[in-house]
Amino acid sequence: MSQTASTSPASVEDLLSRRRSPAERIQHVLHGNPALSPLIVLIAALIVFGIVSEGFLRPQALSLLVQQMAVVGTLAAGQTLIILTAGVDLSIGMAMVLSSLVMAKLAFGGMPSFLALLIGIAVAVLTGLLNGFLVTKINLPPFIVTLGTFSIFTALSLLYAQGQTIAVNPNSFLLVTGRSLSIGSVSVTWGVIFMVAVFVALGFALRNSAWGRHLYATGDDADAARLAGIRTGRVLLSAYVVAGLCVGIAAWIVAGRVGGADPNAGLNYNLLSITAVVIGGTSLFGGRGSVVGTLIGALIVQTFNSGLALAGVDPNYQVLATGILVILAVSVDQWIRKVKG
Amino acid sequence: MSQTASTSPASVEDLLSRRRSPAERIQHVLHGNPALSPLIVLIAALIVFGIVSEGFLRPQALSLLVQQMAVVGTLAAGQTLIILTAGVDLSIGMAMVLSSLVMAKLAFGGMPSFLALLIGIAVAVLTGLLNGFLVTKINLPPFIVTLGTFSIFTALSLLYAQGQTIAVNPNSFLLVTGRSLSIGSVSVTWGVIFMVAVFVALGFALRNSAWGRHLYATGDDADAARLAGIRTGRVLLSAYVVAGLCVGIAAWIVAGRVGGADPNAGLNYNLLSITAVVIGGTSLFGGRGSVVGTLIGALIVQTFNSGLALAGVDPNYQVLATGILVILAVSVDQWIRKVKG
Amino acid sequence: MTTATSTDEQAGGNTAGSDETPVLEATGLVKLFGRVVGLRGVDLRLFPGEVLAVIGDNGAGKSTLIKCLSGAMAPDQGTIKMDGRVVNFGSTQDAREAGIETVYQNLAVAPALDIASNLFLAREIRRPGILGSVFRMVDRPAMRKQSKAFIDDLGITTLQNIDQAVETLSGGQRQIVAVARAGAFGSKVVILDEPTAALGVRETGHVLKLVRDLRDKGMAVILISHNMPNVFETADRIHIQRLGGLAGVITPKSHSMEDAVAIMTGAKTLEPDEQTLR
Amino acid sequence: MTTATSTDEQAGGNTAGSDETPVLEATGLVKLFGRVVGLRGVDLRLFPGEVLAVIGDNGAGKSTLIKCLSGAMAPDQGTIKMDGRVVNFGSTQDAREAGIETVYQNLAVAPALDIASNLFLAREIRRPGILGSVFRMVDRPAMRKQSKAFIDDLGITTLQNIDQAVETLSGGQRQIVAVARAGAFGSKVVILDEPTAALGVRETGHVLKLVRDLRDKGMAVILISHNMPNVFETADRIHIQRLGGLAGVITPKSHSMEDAVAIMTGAKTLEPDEQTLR
Amino acid sequence: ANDNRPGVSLILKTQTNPYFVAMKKDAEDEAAKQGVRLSVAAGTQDGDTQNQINQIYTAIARGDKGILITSNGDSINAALRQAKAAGLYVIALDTPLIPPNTADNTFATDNRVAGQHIGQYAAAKLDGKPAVIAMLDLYNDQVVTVDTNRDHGFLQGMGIPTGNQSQNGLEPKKGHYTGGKGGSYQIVCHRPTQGAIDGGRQAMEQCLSANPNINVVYTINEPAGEGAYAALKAAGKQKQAFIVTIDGSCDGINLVKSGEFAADSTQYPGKMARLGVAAIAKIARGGPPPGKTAGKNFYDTGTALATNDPIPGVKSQTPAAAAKTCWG
Ligand SMILES: Nc1ncnc2c1ncn2[C@@H]1O[C@H](COP(=O)(O)OP(=O)(O)OP(=O)(O)O)[C@@H](O)[C@H]1O
Ligand SMILES: Nc1ncnc2c1ncn2[C@@H]1O[C@H](COP(=O)(O)OP(=O)(O)OP(=O)(O)O)[C@@H](O)[C@H]1O
Ligand SMILES: [Mg+2]
Ligand SMILES: [Mg+2]
Repeated sequence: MSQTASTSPASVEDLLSRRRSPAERIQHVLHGNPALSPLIVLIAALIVFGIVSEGFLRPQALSLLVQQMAVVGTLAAGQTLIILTAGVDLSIGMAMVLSSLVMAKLAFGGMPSFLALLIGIAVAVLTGLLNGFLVTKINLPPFIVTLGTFSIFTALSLLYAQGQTIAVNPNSFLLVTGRSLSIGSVSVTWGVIFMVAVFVALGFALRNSAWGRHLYATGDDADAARLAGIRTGRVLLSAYVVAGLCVGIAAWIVAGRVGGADPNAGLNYNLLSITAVVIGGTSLFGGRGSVVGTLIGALIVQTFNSGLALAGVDPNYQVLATGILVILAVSVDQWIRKVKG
Repeated sequence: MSQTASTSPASVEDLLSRRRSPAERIQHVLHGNPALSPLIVLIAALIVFGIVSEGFLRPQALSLLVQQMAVVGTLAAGQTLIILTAGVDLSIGMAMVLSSLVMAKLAFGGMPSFLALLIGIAVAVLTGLLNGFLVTKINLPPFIVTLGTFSIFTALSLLYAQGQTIAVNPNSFLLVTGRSLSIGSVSVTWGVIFMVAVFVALGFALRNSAWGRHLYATGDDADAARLAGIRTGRVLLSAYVVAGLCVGIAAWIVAGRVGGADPNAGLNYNLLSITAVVIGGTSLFGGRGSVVGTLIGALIVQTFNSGLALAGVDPNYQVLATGILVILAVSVDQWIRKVKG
Repeated sequence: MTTATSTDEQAGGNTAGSDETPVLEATGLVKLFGRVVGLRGVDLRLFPGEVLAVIGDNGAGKSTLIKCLSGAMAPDQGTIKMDGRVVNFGSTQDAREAGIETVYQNLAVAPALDIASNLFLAREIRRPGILGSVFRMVDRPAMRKQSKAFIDDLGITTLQNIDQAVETLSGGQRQIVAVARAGAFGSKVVILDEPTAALGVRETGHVLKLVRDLRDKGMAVILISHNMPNVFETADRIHIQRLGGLAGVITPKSHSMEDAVAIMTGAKTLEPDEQTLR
Repeated sequence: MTTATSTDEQAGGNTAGSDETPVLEATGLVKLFGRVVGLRGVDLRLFPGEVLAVIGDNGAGKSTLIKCLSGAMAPDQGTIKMDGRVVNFGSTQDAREAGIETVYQNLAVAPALDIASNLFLAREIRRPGILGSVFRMVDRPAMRKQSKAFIDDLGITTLQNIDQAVETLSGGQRQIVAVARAGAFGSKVVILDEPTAALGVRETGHVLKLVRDLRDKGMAVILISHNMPNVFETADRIHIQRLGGLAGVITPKSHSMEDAVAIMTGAKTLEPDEQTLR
Repeated sequence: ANDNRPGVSLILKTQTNPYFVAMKKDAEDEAAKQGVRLSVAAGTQDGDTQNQINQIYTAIARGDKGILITSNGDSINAALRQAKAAGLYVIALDTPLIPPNTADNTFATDNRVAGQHIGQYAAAKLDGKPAVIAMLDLYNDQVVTVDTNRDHGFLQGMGIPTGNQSQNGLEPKKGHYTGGKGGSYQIVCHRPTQGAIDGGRQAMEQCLSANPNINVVYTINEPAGEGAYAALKAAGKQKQAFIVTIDGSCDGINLVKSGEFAADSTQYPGKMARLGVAAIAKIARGGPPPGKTAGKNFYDTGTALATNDPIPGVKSQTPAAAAKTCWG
């Protein structure tokens, strides 16, 4: 008995020190940064599509890919906040459409672009405020609230735009998000830069500010957070308002992409933004996840989409492939997490 | 001190016995049956629409209303099972389409209707099995799994149907769900009867069988349920399979409604079925809720829909009104629950 | 304030109490859960610089009582006064701002957050300088260091990694995190609901020492515990709950442990003049 | 099997142990959580008809140990034998089917379900006749009645409504529900992780009586507790954990409470021949 | 609630598409003129047949005299037959039903013909050069008849075999087109656009990544075309490739004038709606049912090709002429 007691600790130390092989060191890093495991999926996807279609990894193609995900990415950043609080925002795409319509229509009507932009963003923040108010003050489930406001924002968009697309003067400041900036050989649009800025700001705030801690705690266990002295109502409301701000920025980016506004733009963005967040490893039950993960998730979704298009897959099989790939991506992610356990 | 100690118990007994006024008795009943509080919302909606449009409460109109909700209702019954396990099924509408296409195409191709029906239902059960397998064995989040299978089922439907809607011989047994049965002055379709049967069977099983208890426990706290000795994987899988069965029955009902099968029939049902479940008071976090609530939830959704259409509201305002009504319905529900506290 | 004084008063009996205003005073608290009676008209008085133990059988209403006092529940009837003024706590935050810090029996911690984040939840330390004031960055290293100190003070020596998520801690370690919070931030009143239930012998000793230290700093402490030796060793007065009601208030000097258990279980009833309400 | 026997053997020392095969035997269990050491090679032997107490500081690895024994965790190293045969429990259900019934420290109950449903979870009683066999209806009234009896047996008298959801119970009431499950359904080995932590004096007495009753029926019981008097009153042998390792096995006869605490905290180390491994 | 005017139901595909908004507006004007009570309803998105079925039943329950419907799919047929049995006069607008006699009459653009126009134009404009084609369709996850009819019409106009009749993307990817002077063609991609600008832009960007030499772009509608133009312009290829599209809205005709679209097949939704409302109003007052276009089993409201760059041999309108009747 004392035998075991004296030999075993050594074997534990063995076990602990054996955990130092390069592979295990990678595992250790992965363990500390759960967002990195979707990253592996992303890299794998890039490599596979790069092999399948030669043009895929050219800087120009990649820069297009990033431009295409700027809208979904920005929305998904806001969606991450909501999902971290154990909520979900089904209205986010339509809120963006409403906001971009307001921007475009005001600018079209002759208002200075800058003012039109500000009012449009204010509308987006208001949509967030409405969702947040209904969730925190009336105490309704976010799913229902945003399902309801989805209809409301849709109707308002239709009534406001009368079903028309709105084209803004191409030189308007509103469309700056569509203009490019050359950095070396790649050109990046301002829209992409804004998206990156949103991720940096949110990532910083979630990690380093008290507000971020409170958001995680509220999503993790709202009752516990409340008992610990967090004004959970206020934290929730702030999450919706900041998400509204992201929506406003996404609306600006979409305006730059379409040269104005289009009431049809929002349909897919609700589900796409949620998909990006979930593939990025954020739990739908709240409290666990990060915006870095979301960024990677959005990139994965866009990579699949563009990669399949580039590979020239028959449109009927593309849908099939997308479904299979989404499941595979998350399976691999799950497997990486389990291995590193 | 002893003063208070002797008078207070009396006042407690007072408080307890005062709780006997008719209003409070209603509250007591509501407390015991949480599904009843959406019922109040439903009744209020029926009354309001009955006043607004004269025809609304005629037996014929009501019987139409119930026929229209038969498909959503049956799907929502299956969805309830999934949501009770803290999951969600985004693929349910497309699974139904796939199953109904199989039924219709086989019957169209000359197979005896009964056999075609059985194979179609088997396909639906297989879709549930696939979802359940991915959720329980590969341990993926249901949201992602069903998002993926949504695409897969969509693609399979498109490939299988070759983009055609399929019209079955109107006398086929497959379309019996669309045929009516006169009970007194109202006529009820077999589809409605099947839907009611699904609700009765599931309601009974959830309340009275060990399986039902295990399902609730698993959704409530899967870890605790596992530690208590429930094979949670098996329970989860069974929930998906039974939901698949509901999907098969819904496919049969939809076949009766459209006289065959339509690859686009599933578009709204994913979200609609979830909406019915949530409005019916089942928690998206699992473990709390009932199929009775879902039935009422589905009726509420359909009442809003038909009521607004019958009142001849402009479609733009219909969308707006639907959004507002959904939020109002759940607010009132919330309020009733709070009052009865 | 000392036990001596309260024994003096005990002689004088329950009638008037001391001239001192209680820091916390509840009168006639009633709480019903449907037809289940949580509290049936309970009075409680807590004076600055004393440890008031609350004991009672399981389900006697101890937790319900302190939830009403700390704003986590609203009583159906009865009034709560702080420093003589009637207060109505709408939330635990209100109570906390009034100076009441509480550790609940079901440990209000955020499972996915690490120890330091939990300890400083809602009370984060900011970085010095512009990073803190403008960018509102929290000072993780400082919080981590202070957390380690708190935990060490409370005698937990087995904690191997201060960055562990609270959900991975052992039962006792988790409890210490919650207690350390209250100990570090309590200002006027500290309420502890069975703080030593999951603790080992030594750790329990440390927590009881913390309780006495808080009292010596002039705070008032409410301590719920099922451990009679601990209660009798630490408390100045003992409030006994029975079946949702108040069975009486005694002191370790005036009654024995056996008496306390007998009153708790109803084997013995307390005469009015036996009580020590102060 | 009686305490007398084990004292006899203690004299003989730790070397060989009895001829009897242990019902449960663990050798060299190691469990790591990342770089946190949960268990560093722990041995444990449990014989039929004995109560083995496991004590140790907070975070000493007690809960981790019994989680490995009951299939809730897989050890990184080491073997577990039941009745002399090596077993590999993939899940708690496997362990339960082998006859090990466990009450975990964090109480595995389904919060939204009522008491009877929780007590009979995964062991529901069916209705007699066709309703049960064909329609698979559970017999709620019977389960409710038996639940009431179990709870009453364990001395909880304050329970006002047997249909309460478990999440609305008081801390102690909830613990009793979990303990009652194990008591009612244990077959060979019953493991209790701090079953009396939240319990009152009387309720604790009832649970300890349950433990002795189970032993007297020939079952083996592992009891984790921080309450030394309870441990010394109830246990046949005492397994002391320290910093994830085994510090030694003693009996209430061979050592005093002070000794036990000293060994637990490392103030004293146990010589090999002082141990009582049986 | 006491409204004795005859009821007319207008059931649209969706209301997010300006095309149907135009239809609705003209129907409302006409209803006011004719003194009928118009109830407008719509599916939630293209292909949403289930909601349309509900709306048909609602029209029956409301006791309307007739239904004007822009069908989202054949599965509404069973419901429409019930409506006819209940005495309602059913007119299909814009989209013919299959079989067409499911409706009492049909007022429609022939989408296939509209597609053929721009296909013929594209082939002629290529003037024998090899065609590198991007096909920007509506959906890839549902089947909608406009989508396939226009796509296949365009290919037929170009002189390319279409393969499967009811699904897009099954034609041979390389080969010889026979329209115009004829030449070799290559189909680079079929991408869904959702009929939206951003969808069109994403699709075009992806097609360009796959093959930067695209010179012919088919788009399902004008918003998708606008998106495609934005992508071409960003890539500096707006001169290399031309866009053909279908819609003929007043905004779209302006884009034809400015050269953004090379050609645009026009449609007349307003005309369809006005004719439909007037027909039912007439029937409700005891008048005769409307007739059909000679030689067709529906009433063809016509389509014309608008272009700023007319090519001999392809009949076309100038933008100025087209603007006079845009969506009338
Ligand atoms: N939310 C609730 N709904 C219904 N009954 C409740 C609720 N909360 C508490 N109770 C009941 O009120 C009574 C008092 O509970 P309380 O938690 O105050 O007991 P306690 O004295 O703290 O017991 P313990 O020592 O076990 O923690 C118990 O009978 C309990 O079942
Ligand atoms: N999932 C986990 N991840 C990381 N560390 C863990 C995990 N579970 C346990 N630990 C650590 O392992 C050690 C042993 O924990 P264990 O729960 O076994 O202690 P215990 O002896 O039961 O303590 P207590 O008396 O407080 O319940 C502790 O330091 C704990 O923090
Ligand atoms: Mg308590
Ligand atoms: Mg433990």
